[in-house]
Amino acid sequence: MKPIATTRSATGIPTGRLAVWWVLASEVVIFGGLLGSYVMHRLGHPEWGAAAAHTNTWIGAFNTFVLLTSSLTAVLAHQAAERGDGKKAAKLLMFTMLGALIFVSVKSFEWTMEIREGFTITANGFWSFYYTAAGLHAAHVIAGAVIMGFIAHDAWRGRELQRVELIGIYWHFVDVVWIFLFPLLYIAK
Amino acid sequence: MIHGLIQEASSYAGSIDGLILLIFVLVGFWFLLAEFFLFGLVFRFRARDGRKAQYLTGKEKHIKRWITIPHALVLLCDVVIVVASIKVWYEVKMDLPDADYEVRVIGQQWAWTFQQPGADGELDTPDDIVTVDELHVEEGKTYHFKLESKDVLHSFSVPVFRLKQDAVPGRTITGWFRPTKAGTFDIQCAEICGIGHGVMAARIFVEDAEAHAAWVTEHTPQSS
Amino acid sequence: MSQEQHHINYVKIWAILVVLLVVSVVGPFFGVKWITLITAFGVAVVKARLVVQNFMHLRIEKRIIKWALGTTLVLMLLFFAGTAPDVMEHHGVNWTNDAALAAVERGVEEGHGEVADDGHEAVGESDDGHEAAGRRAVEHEEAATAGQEFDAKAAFNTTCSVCHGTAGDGKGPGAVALDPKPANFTDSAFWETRTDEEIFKAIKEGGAAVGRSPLMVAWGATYSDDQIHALVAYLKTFRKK
Amino acid sequence: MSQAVADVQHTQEHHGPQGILKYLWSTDHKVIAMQYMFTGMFMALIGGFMAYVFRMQLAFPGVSVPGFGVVSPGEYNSLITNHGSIMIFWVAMPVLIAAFGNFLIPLMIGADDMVFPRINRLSFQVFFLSVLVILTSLFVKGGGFGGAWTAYPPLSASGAYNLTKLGSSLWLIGVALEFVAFLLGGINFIVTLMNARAPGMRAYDIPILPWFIVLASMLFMLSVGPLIAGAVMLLFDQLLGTGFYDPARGGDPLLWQHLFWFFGHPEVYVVLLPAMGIVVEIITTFSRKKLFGYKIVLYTAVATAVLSFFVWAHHQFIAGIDPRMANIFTVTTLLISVPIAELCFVLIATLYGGSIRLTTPMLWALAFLAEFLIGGVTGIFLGASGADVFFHDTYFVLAHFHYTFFPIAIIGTFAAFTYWFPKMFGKMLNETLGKIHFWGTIIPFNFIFIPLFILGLHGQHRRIYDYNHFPELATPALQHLRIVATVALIVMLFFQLVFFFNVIRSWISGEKAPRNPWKANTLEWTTESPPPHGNWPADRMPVVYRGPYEYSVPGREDDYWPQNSPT
Repeated sequence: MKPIATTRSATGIPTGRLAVWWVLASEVVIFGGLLGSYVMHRLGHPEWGAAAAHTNTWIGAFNTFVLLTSSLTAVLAHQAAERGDGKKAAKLLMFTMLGALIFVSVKSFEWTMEIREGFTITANGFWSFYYTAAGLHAAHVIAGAVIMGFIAHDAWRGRELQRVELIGIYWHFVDVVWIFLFPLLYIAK
Repeated sequence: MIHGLIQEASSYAGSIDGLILLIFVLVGFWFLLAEFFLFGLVFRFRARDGRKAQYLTGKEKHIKRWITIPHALVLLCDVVIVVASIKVWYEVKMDLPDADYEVRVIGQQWAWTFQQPGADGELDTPDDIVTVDELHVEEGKTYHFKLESKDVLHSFSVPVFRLKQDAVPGRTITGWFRPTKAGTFDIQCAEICGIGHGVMAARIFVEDAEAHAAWVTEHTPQSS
Repeated sequence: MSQEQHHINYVKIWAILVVLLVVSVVGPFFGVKWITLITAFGVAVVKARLVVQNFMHLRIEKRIIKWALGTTLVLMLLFFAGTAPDVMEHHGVNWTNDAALAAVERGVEEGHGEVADDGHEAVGESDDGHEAAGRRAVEHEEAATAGQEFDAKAAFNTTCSVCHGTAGDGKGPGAVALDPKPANFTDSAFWETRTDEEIFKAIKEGGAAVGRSPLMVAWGATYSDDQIHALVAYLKTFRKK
Repeated sequence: MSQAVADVQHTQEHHGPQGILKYLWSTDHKVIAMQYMFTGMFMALIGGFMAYVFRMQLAFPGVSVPGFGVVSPGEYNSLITNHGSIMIFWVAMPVLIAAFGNFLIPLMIGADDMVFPRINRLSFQVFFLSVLVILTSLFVKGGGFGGAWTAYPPLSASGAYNLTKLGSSLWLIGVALEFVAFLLGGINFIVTLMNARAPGMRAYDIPILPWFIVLASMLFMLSVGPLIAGAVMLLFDQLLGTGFYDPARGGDPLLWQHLFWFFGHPEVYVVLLPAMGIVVEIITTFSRKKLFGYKIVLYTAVATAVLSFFVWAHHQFIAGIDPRMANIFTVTTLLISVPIAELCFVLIATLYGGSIRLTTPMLWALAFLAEFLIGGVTGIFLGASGADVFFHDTYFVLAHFHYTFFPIAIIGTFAAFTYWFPKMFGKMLNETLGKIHFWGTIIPFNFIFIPLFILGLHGQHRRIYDYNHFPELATPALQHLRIVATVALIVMLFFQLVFFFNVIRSWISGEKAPRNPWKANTLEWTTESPPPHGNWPADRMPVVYRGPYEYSVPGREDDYWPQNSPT
């Protein structure tokens, strides 16, 4: 049973959504600190460009496409949940999770190739930032997909439909982070 | 105020002490005033039978000015301190007067190495004098130091000079001092640098021209 | 809110995003720096804005959320502005970042591209880089050794004598506080219980690596193997028969 | 009445497990608050013991400290490092923010619980895990981390430098877990205050304390992010051998300092604001006065919070940053003295025209102001770059921040604890014992740290385990000052026994507390002492009609006017 407090909404924003926004605010500064540090180093070390040239733009672009598409299915799931169609929302969330699976699989393939070539996390500063930033992002993808599984399970049974929107907002944020990681790690060479 | 506790032995020690005195006077005034009001009001308005507290919202003009006027004055004091502080900062850390000598100071776990020119007066020549935990300098001469670290952060601190600068591995940080008083003083490491931080002590020997010249001659390595 | 959001055509937004993605991939092919910057980062900002406004529905969210998120971005700019003068720049008033300047100068040849079969080797190679960049910091030693033999005595006197004493008797000024006490190289009993390899390892990897006092720190980053061998040889000269 | 009891039983049936599990696995905000409180107090005892050990070593170098033994340099570094870390991350934050925040935010805004009770429980569990990790780190091979609470690399990044490879990684993981716990808790606080207020409670009807705790949570959340990223980088440096902070491999040790202090300075205000809020509540209650300028207090606190993001590099004036940046940070640092001074002035002005009762909580609150002023004004010396050249990393700095953190973490906590004890435990504390404890803490406190100011002015720098290696600092006169500080510390620790005796005695056999023993206005005093699960009967949740500080309103018989009283 939820406390009375949870059902109140003095701001007019539902409690869950308000909390998700604050989660995102705290995530922005985590990624902001990491990417800010990376950009500083990158601008100060033009020689890192040569290391960045070894990244595979096509794989990065494909993963961007996967995440953009999974964002579309997440927002369509939200739309379905708004209409009260839990089954459709759950199905669309499954598609989003599929996107996450493809993303992570492609990423592990990509990393395996790079590590084989000797570009390990200790190879130089660029690769350290590359693996740390992309790894932190991938951890968010995996965590989001797991939570999404529970929410899809509930949504299928028509329970807690408002949570479809919440995981969606989080998922779009993960997408936005990747939208910035893609040019930072893959395009700028 | 401080020179009673610790000697002033460099050209800019007086400026720093002057700044400290200025801040001491300004904040001391505000501190005493605030404590006076705090204790005064507690005593004056202690609970007594039959007297009810006043109802004041903080919007009454005649009361509010007791806050707004000090507020503006605090700001004014801040401006004075900022100006004085930046002036001293320029003197100590930003402007480098022309050097008479250069000395390289290298921190490592847990010792100071000093490299200074030998008889030829040039740094980085074979006759450089390298000393460990002992720095011999000449009174009244301007020294530039080039501060480096081999391993972790250290901080080159000579309290009597009011000199302190962290040594950062990978960086060379330049600073200056001009000793004004002969004697032997402490050099401390003022940034924790591991288990031996507490023993990372060195001494600085400020000598007059004659004694210093003798020391340089004696310690200049003979080139073979 | 639900009324308004139904006006958003999500598939159309997604199509725009995919087109923008293509633009950002194609951009670098022109080979013009400013075009790449615009297609990479300008497009990223546009894409992020599309996602945030339409998919996350921020444009119909309450104002306080926009303020909160805007604040986080401003704070990150602030952090960047306060930190970049030290980290991004490699020299400033009265300081230079020699290690970074050396890294830029070395370029990519040593910094990456070494084909390492396993991580261990990569670490080892990085350590060599460590030594290269540390070179400026130990310039005085370089000066002493420029074009000539490594002077083990000078190295001992600057590095080791703090604790082990210039006479090698383990009674340097730094020894006062240490427990266990630093090794006494004049003591023949010391030499009977140690092999050269053990001493070499202790200098290179620190005392803990050979099961001795951890207060003996590792010098592998400062001295090369040859130099350490020279140091071991010098230590033997202290031995009293 | 029977209806109310029935309601309480009714709500209890629906909530959580029974028996002992009720206290270990509860989602009730009051139980979680107590968990945080007692964990924090336990850690305070550990931190206090550490202070005792290293103060003994400083006063009597080389002596075998009773209860510990001879202190080696490595142990000394580990003790000071963990004393600092524990007192800030595991005492000040859990007690001031988590314990009082959890207990008071729902009660003061008229809610039955936090909006996410299970996330609240998770927050404590993560925090408890962090406690276990940090305590474990003290006993692993090589000893606890000894690179100071600031953990500057390269010292903290490499086992070859700090000689505590395992200890430093565990320390870092412990701190990171603590951050996660407070992010979870902070989101809960913020959303609860924003959304779950009682009907009728507008933004300016919220008491100052919940405002300040939430402001502190926001400050924490927005400042800690870069450091979390930085901690991951440092952990990779330690465990994987990356070179984020290694200058030889393209990294930069100064980056960590910026990441750390970008968090570290706002962190000061993270703990200051709750303590200030506590003082506001107590001073208004016991001087029977309306707060002098509610909006001024709120806005100056917001101004302080915003400004606190602009000042971080004053910790790094001589750390190798570009000297030009020091000029900018001097200006911003001194500017922050304006809102803080304003807050102090307003609190002092609130006393004017009051009817002041010097109860134990009021004594603590007034002592907070008196002592915090010393901490505040000495900060000006350190914020002025020119003077900081001399003061940086001396005992002057140490005494300065103890004059801020001690009032915040210890005085503020005792003020709050004695004030809300009747509400928390349903018993009244003994006033005489409370006052003995008060004077027995405050007087020795000054005798600890004023000598340390003087030592700092002599140029004595920090984190040295034995000053005999420095001839200028090894004089008998300075050694006497060190002994005075140590003896005062032992006296102060001894007087804490009075506190524990008082608490246990009152808890067992104290006088039963009425609902509103202090005749205060805020909502927590309108329910029973201690409040039942759900705080108020579900059908009689409070409704708010006015602001929290309507004391001594002209024309009313009573000199207080509860927020939920319709007339």
